[in-house]
Amino acid sequence: MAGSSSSEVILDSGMVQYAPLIILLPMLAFPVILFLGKVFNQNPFWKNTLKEGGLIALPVMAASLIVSLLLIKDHIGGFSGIKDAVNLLWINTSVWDGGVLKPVTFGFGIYVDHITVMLLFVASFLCLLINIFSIGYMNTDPINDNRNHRFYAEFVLFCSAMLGMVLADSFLWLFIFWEIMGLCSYLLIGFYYERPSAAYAAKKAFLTTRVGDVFLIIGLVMLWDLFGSLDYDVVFNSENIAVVAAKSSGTLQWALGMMFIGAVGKSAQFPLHVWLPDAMEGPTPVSALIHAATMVNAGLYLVARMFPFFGAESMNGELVDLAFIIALVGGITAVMAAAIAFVQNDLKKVLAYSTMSQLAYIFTGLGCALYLANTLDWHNDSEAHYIVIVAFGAALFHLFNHAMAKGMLFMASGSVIHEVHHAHHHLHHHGEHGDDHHDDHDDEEFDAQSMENMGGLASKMPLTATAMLVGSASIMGLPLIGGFWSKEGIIANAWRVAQDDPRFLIPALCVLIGAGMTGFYMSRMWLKTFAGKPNNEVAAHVGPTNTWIKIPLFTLTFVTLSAVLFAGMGFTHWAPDSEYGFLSEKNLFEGIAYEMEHAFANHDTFFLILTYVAIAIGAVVGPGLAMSLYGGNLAEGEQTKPWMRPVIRLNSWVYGRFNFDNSSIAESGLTRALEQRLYFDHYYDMAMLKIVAAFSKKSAEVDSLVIDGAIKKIETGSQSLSKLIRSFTTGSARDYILMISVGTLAIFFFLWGMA
Amino acid sequence: MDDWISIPLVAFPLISSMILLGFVSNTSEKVRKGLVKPIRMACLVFSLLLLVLTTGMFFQYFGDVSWMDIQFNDYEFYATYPWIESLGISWTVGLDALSFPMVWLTTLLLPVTIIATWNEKYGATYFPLLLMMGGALIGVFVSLDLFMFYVFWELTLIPMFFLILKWGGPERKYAAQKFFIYTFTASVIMLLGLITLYFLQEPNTLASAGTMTGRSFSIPELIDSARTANIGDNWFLGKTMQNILFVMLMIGFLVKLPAVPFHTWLPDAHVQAPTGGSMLLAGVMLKMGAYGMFRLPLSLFPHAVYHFQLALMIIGMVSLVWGAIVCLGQTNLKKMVAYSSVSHMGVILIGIATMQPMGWAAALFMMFAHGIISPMLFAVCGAFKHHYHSMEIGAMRGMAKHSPWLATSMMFAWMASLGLPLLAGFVAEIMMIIALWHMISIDGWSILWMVGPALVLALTAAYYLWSMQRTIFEGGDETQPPVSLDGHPVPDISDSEKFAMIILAFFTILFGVMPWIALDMMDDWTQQIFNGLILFVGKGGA
Amino acid sequence: MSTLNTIEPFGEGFISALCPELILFAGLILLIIVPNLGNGKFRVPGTQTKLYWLFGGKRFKQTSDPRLPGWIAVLTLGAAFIQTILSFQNGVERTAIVSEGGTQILMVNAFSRVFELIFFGALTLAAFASMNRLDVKGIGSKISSEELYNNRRQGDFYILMVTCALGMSIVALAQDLFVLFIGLELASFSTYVLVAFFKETKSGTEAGMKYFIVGSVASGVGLYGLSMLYLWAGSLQLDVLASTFAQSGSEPLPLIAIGFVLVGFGFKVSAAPFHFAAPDAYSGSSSPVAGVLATASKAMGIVGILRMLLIVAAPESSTDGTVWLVCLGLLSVITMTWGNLAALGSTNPKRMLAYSSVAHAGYMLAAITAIGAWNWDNSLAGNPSEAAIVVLTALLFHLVVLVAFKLGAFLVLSVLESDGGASKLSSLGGLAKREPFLGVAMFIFMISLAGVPPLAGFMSKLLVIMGIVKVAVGDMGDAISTGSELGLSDVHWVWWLALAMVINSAISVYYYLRVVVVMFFDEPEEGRSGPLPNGWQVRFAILACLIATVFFGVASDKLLEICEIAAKSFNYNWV
Amino acid sequence: MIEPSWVSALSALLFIIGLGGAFTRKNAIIVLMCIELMLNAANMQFAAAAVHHGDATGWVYTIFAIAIAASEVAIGLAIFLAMYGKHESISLDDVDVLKN
Repeated sequence: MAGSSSSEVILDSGMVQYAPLIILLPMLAFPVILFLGKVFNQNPFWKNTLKEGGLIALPVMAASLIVSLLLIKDHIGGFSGIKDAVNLLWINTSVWDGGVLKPVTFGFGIYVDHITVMLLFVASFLCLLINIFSIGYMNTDPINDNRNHRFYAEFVLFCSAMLGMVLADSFLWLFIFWEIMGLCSYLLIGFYYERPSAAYAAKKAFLTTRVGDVFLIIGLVMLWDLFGSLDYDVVFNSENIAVVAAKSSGTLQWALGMMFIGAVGKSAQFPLHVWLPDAMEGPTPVSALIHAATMVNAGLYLVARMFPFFGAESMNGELVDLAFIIALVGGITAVMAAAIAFVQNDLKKVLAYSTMSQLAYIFTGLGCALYLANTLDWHNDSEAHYIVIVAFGAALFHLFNHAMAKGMLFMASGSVIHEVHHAHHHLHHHGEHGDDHHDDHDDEEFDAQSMENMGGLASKMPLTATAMLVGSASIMGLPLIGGFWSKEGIIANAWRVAQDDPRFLIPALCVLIGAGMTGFYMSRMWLKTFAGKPNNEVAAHVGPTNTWIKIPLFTLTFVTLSAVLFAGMGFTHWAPDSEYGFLSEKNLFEGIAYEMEHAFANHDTFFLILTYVAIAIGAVVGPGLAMSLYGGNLAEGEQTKPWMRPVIRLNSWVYGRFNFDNSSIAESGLTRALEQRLYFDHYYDMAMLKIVAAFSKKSAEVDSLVIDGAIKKIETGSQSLSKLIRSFTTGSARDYILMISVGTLAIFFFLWGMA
Repeated sequence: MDDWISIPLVAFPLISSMILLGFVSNTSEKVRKGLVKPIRMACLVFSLLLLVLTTGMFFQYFGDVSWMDIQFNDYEFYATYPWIESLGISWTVGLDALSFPMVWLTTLLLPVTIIATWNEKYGATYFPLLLMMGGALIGVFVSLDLFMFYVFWELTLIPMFFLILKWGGPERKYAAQKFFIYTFTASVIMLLGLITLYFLQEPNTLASAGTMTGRSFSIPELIDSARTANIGDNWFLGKTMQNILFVMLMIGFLVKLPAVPFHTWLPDAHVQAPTGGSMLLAGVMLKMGAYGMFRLPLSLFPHAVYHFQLALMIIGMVSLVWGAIVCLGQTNLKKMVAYSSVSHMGVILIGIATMQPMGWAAALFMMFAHGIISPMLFAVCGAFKHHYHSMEIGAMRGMAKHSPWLATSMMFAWMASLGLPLLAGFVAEIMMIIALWHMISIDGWSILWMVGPALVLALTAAYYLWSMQRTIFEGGDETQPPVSLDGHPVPDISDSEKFAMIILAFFTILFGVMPWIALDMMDDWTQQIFNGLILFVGKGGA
Repeated sequence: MSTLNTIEPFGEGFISALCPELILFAGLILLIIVPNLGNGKFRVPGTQTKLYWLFGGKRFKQTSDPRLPGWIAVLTLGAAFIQTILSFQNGVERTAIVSEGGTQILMVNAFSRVFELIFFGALTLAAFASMNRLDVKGIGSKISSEELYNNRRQGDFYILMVTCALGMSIVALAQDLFVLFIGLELASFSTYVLVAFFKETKSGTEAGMKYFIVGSVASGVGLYGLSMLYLWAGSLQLDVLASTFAQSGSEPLPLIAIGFVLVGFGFKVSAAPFHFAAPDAYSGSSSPVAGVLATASKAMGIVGILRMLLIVAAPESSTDGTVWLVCLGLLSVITMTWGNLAALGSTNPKRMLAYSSVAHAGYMLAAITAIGAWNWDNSLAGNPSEAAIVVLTALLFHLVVLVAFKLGAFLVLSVLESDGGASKLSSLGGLAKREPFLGVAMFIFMISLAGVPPLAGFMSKLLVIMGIVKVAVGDMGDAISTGSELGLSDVHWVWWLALAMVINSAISVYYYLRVVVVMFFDEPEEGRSGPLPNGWQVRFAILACLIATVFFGVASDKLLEICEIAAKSFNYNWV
Repeated sequence: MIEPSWVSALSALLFIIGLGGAFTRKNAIIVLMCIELMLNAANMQFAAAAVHHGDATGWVYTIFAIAIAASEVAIGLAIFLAMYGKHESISLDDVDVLKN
């Protein structure tokens, strides 16, 4: 029952008791918006003033952001985990273990520590921003008139699930919210349900992640069986871990491995990555929020949650293989996704693959961090301690940077697509030059998301272009900008690990190469979209975007740019550990200097070289190649903002100087394979249709023909038997008498025999 | 002793429905037409009264009961009257944490079913039949006398037989007879088992023993003697007899459940049955099988349960997996849902086979949750049939555009049935899986037993999503309404249907978010039975 | 157990003891005389004086009313029935009619009373219903010779009904096998004629012929068996035979004799393979008569078998299992399976019912077999006579309630017959629409025959199964509770008869349900959609059957007690 | 002096002849005669047994049995007449309207 409190308050907090509000507010907004939307659909007040629920969702998200910030502030004070005092006993039952009944309970509570805080901030902050963005985006799009209430309802449900997953105090509830997020993702991808592609994509997304979830469930169950509970404060307790380690550390590794597969599915890593690109069928805000900024981080969050297992002394060296697998999966995905991103022409698809690749970076980083935590004796050795913390922090910090940057990028791309679409709409339906000869068929053909239809937009929509530029820079890891700090950290740690475990050379190489590839495809995207001449008259008529969209773009640009400050504030040191907490002993400038020194003047020569190599690859080689192939100068008379001029100019110079014909590569089989996404989807679909569907058809036949057929056979058999038996009643009295005589004789002989 | 069960819960619906039926059947066609509305309303009111009564029982308005700490084999609202003394048959009723949720569920589903099929052109005899069905079902759950139990057990067949036969689909005759004969055959074998059990009791030791036979049909006394006998190394009726009787009883229950390979009556019955019939059939009637298992074999024959644990597990697994696979191959919406019921019943069997309190609680909760969810599934199917005259998956596209309510209900029901967290089904499934794994690890079973549930978790999602993709999604800008509508505009579901859906959805969410409402008493019961009965066996096991 | 009090024929107490039979006899006389009352004169020989003797001549209008015989018969039978019921009020005492030599001829006790109940009840209902089946037309108006003829023979029909009842009750009472045989023949002859009564139809005469000729062969075999018994024992007194059998029962002669006698009774209960004439007879005769054959006549045969096997070849004379045990067991399984399988496919409702009554015969034989198992194991069997009483109670109960639903079903068919034939399943089509009462009644009868609770048919089947299981299980419960490990292999094999029985009743559901389906959901045959011919008598009879079917299903306690008393009074060596 | 056992042997013979004849012969009348043979076999047995046991009841049985046989014949012939009226045949094989 509710209310029986099992208070394991590590540090009491004023705010934490309000933490449930963060989850509850949006969750309650969900039915409200849905209901009002169904009732007041097309009502002008609802439509224009309330933005079909957008303005109901907005204050709710704002409120949960505020509460989260207060909670974070509370937490920043004391460097340790907080557990909600109130623990709701959800299920209580018992298992039977060796002849006695042991009670088993699954409760719900709030658990806050550094990882929580990080994700909490990312989630609530981006939820709010993207909510603002979608008001500008969704409500001005004619295609989804009168059904935005569905969007907002599912949106807030998603937000509440995401925040719930972050705040939950047990793996069970993590999973519960995890699944609800999956549902929302499914619903939102299928928002344009009438599009077959959208319906297909939604199903694909749900099923692919479901495959992962199955393993996650199994992993959780195994974990439960080891610890007898799924609450964090039980499973993270070092004594319990020690007990388990003594009993069966191998099982624990299996359990964690299973859970990791779940993470792979959710974060779209190889080989369960196929759903993410298709998920771009959903509206852009959805792609921005769910499939770039928050939900896909759930997998990372799950892996990050495993830190205590790896970090426990008792498990020392036990979980190396799992750490390697994590890193390996990350490495492979990083390169693969980046490679596929090379050939994508769909703006959002490029971003999708880049998301995949960046998440892979974080996985690699986590894998290395976990390896270090698992091998080094970091509880006692302060040097080792430092290494572990930084490695782990780097991964989390990249999560932060990537979420911000990618959210921004998606929104920016969204605004671009929005405007291009508008321009096309404007041009072809109320077009002043009335050549309507291609009106009808044009609608189907024109793809507002294709970069082929863009180009030279830097002058048309400067703010968007800037945001795009900054975001790309952050992803590419241009020095001093956003992702740079964390990415360097990840690469460095990958190599650090590779030094004492050669297996890690693979992921290490992957991330190093990946840096260059990132540089290439991100710049390619930016250049094809904003630089060069407009590719068609649609692109030539694109106008600036509206305010609802500008606000979040601006905010995020600022956040991304100021990453250096965050770095200085010691974000790279975050870990579930007290003394390396937020704003630890150093002040801001010391922090920045410290970070600088580590990024650019690493005392260890190897890492010094490595850093510069990485920078060279990621910030020079990749972009350079892109510039030589794409973009060029703007159309005559087009002017853009001063801070973008050097980029354009450099680009046009390189383009003019080093441009070469890459058609031979473009024709190559590899390219075609990449365009086919390396045939993964193809073969998965084949498997689904040819094997599963066919087999199920067969079994349905078997069920009706064999199992049910047996019953029918009995029926018909008895009918014919009845016919046979009744044929003895010939109708002639003689035969009846004969039968009597036969019976008599039978009895006669039988009794004779008896006597 | 205030008897809140015999008259209000059992006799009232049965008799009132019979009166209504007799009244209707003696009127001319013309009069009968006019009677439809009042009789419909009367049935609704009666069923609502039942619901009020049971809900009041839960909130302890009637009698002083507490559902939480009922001792094992101890019953609330217990009432007994002599019936046929010479055979030791008595009218004994009572409720415990095992039967009460099912009774409440029945009384909930009755009005919901009536509301959901409010506008069907079914004539005046349909709703009384539903009422009679409900009365018979309640009778099964409350009866604490083997004879009485069997009487009601068979009595449920008759209204369902007529429901299918009168308002069913084109194959209704075949389906109805198959349903009747198939389940009847199984239950007569069960009857023989019961009688053998009856005569294997020691004579003249029981209070309510028959004057002629010296034995008693009373279930509580039976369980008592079983519990007292199952101590140490000697067993109630001895190992061999336990196994034999266990098998004979289980045949009846497994067919009712139904478990593969005895399941083929179910798809026929469901596909042919009218919506209301399907809702009650899937919602409560299938649970009779599970209920019977808990009430008799599992409570009486601990040794046999251990002896056949593997067999139960295998049957459960096969039902689970086979049902899911076959679902994926179906093109008829209702048939798919029917097979999904088979699959979910497999969950119940597995839960039982884990021999864990948690597994049993999971099974009990699954009975309950599936009892709320599956009627919604069938209500959706019924809506498809009622409005589109077609249940062919793929015969239509993009229905969400025309009938958002139907699409929403379908989405909800489907998601609930595939075990989405915070909806009722999930609790049972996760508990079942945990219990299964626990058993695997402590009893040293093969991990491969995990493959089935894991596979099904994915398969279930697959067939549900696939069917939704091909019915309510897709279709492009001009959707494809089913040809069976031949050009008429696609309607959305009627208000009564909406209402029914909302009620069911509400309870699905309620018991998904706050499972303890029902789960606590079930869990209490399972602990009781394990303490009271099984733990004596704990020593040896099979 | 009540003490035996013996009565000389026509001694005091004779009237009260044989009251029902005497009533029947009186009714018989009335039936013969009353229609012939007229202004007939009698010339005194040698003189011209003529005296009215009210016999013959021009019949009086009132007395020659063709409706009269029916009523007389119904009242007679009903009076006998009621008298029998009343005799239960003040505890049935055990009265024997003895000859001068002190040899018992007839025995009146609870057992015979119960059977009289069955016979009189069945025949009352049948006669009552026949008033519509063979109805009187065109009183007063000018009527065709056809109708005239039909009215003329009313008397014959009901006379035969009454004689049939008389013969049957003699069978129930007889303590001497030959007396029993005479009663049997009296009843049989009546039934032969009744079956052939509609001799203007092909099927009627054919049915009569077959039933007669096959029946006579059977009774011939039976009589020969009797003669062998007499040759062996020197008497046909039941007690003498029993005692002789106890000493030298294992000789071939008595066994074979018993076997032959069984053939004679086997035909009456229509046990396979002696049942072949039954379906033809049922389908050829008028439904009420068929109903009588299926219930009363069958019960009569059962009496014979019980006397033969449980008194003469008494099980207690043999330690474990009687000699005829296996034989009868086989016979019962064959019978029930044959009946059900044959009924499965037959599309003529009357034949279907006939086969189903064959199946019921199988069930009863199974019950008797169980008694034969007697004291099959000294340690496990428990008290055999106790078990035997349970089984016998079940058997009697079955026979009683069988009258309710089996005859009821036939009566419903008889309504359809007077509507124009009931020889095809389709002729039941739409019955529920045409007359809901008949539809519901038939539905109840059908599921009662199928053994669906909570109806009398279920109770009877349940009881029979319980009896068999009780015999088979015995006191195993005690043995087990004292720690011995027992399984099905230790249970006596008659348990498997119970299994065969439940499986058979499951099979039987199929064809009973088919009738229901046709009645409720098929359209009537063309030209038969109109209302059914009215006639309150038959409907009243059906209603009576319906009430009995439901009542004995839900409140069988009283009847069970009666049957138990009867069962106890069957064989006084059982305690 | 004739041994009773001979008589019963003869009666057994008669019985077998009767039974055999009953299901071999088509003509209803002849079948009826065969039935009479069986009954008479029984009568003979009764008589013989009466002698053997020196018990008068045997004779009584015989007389009763003869009476029964007589009435049986009467009924039989009546039925055959009616049958002949309808079926124009008294051959048991021709009369098979009712079957299965």
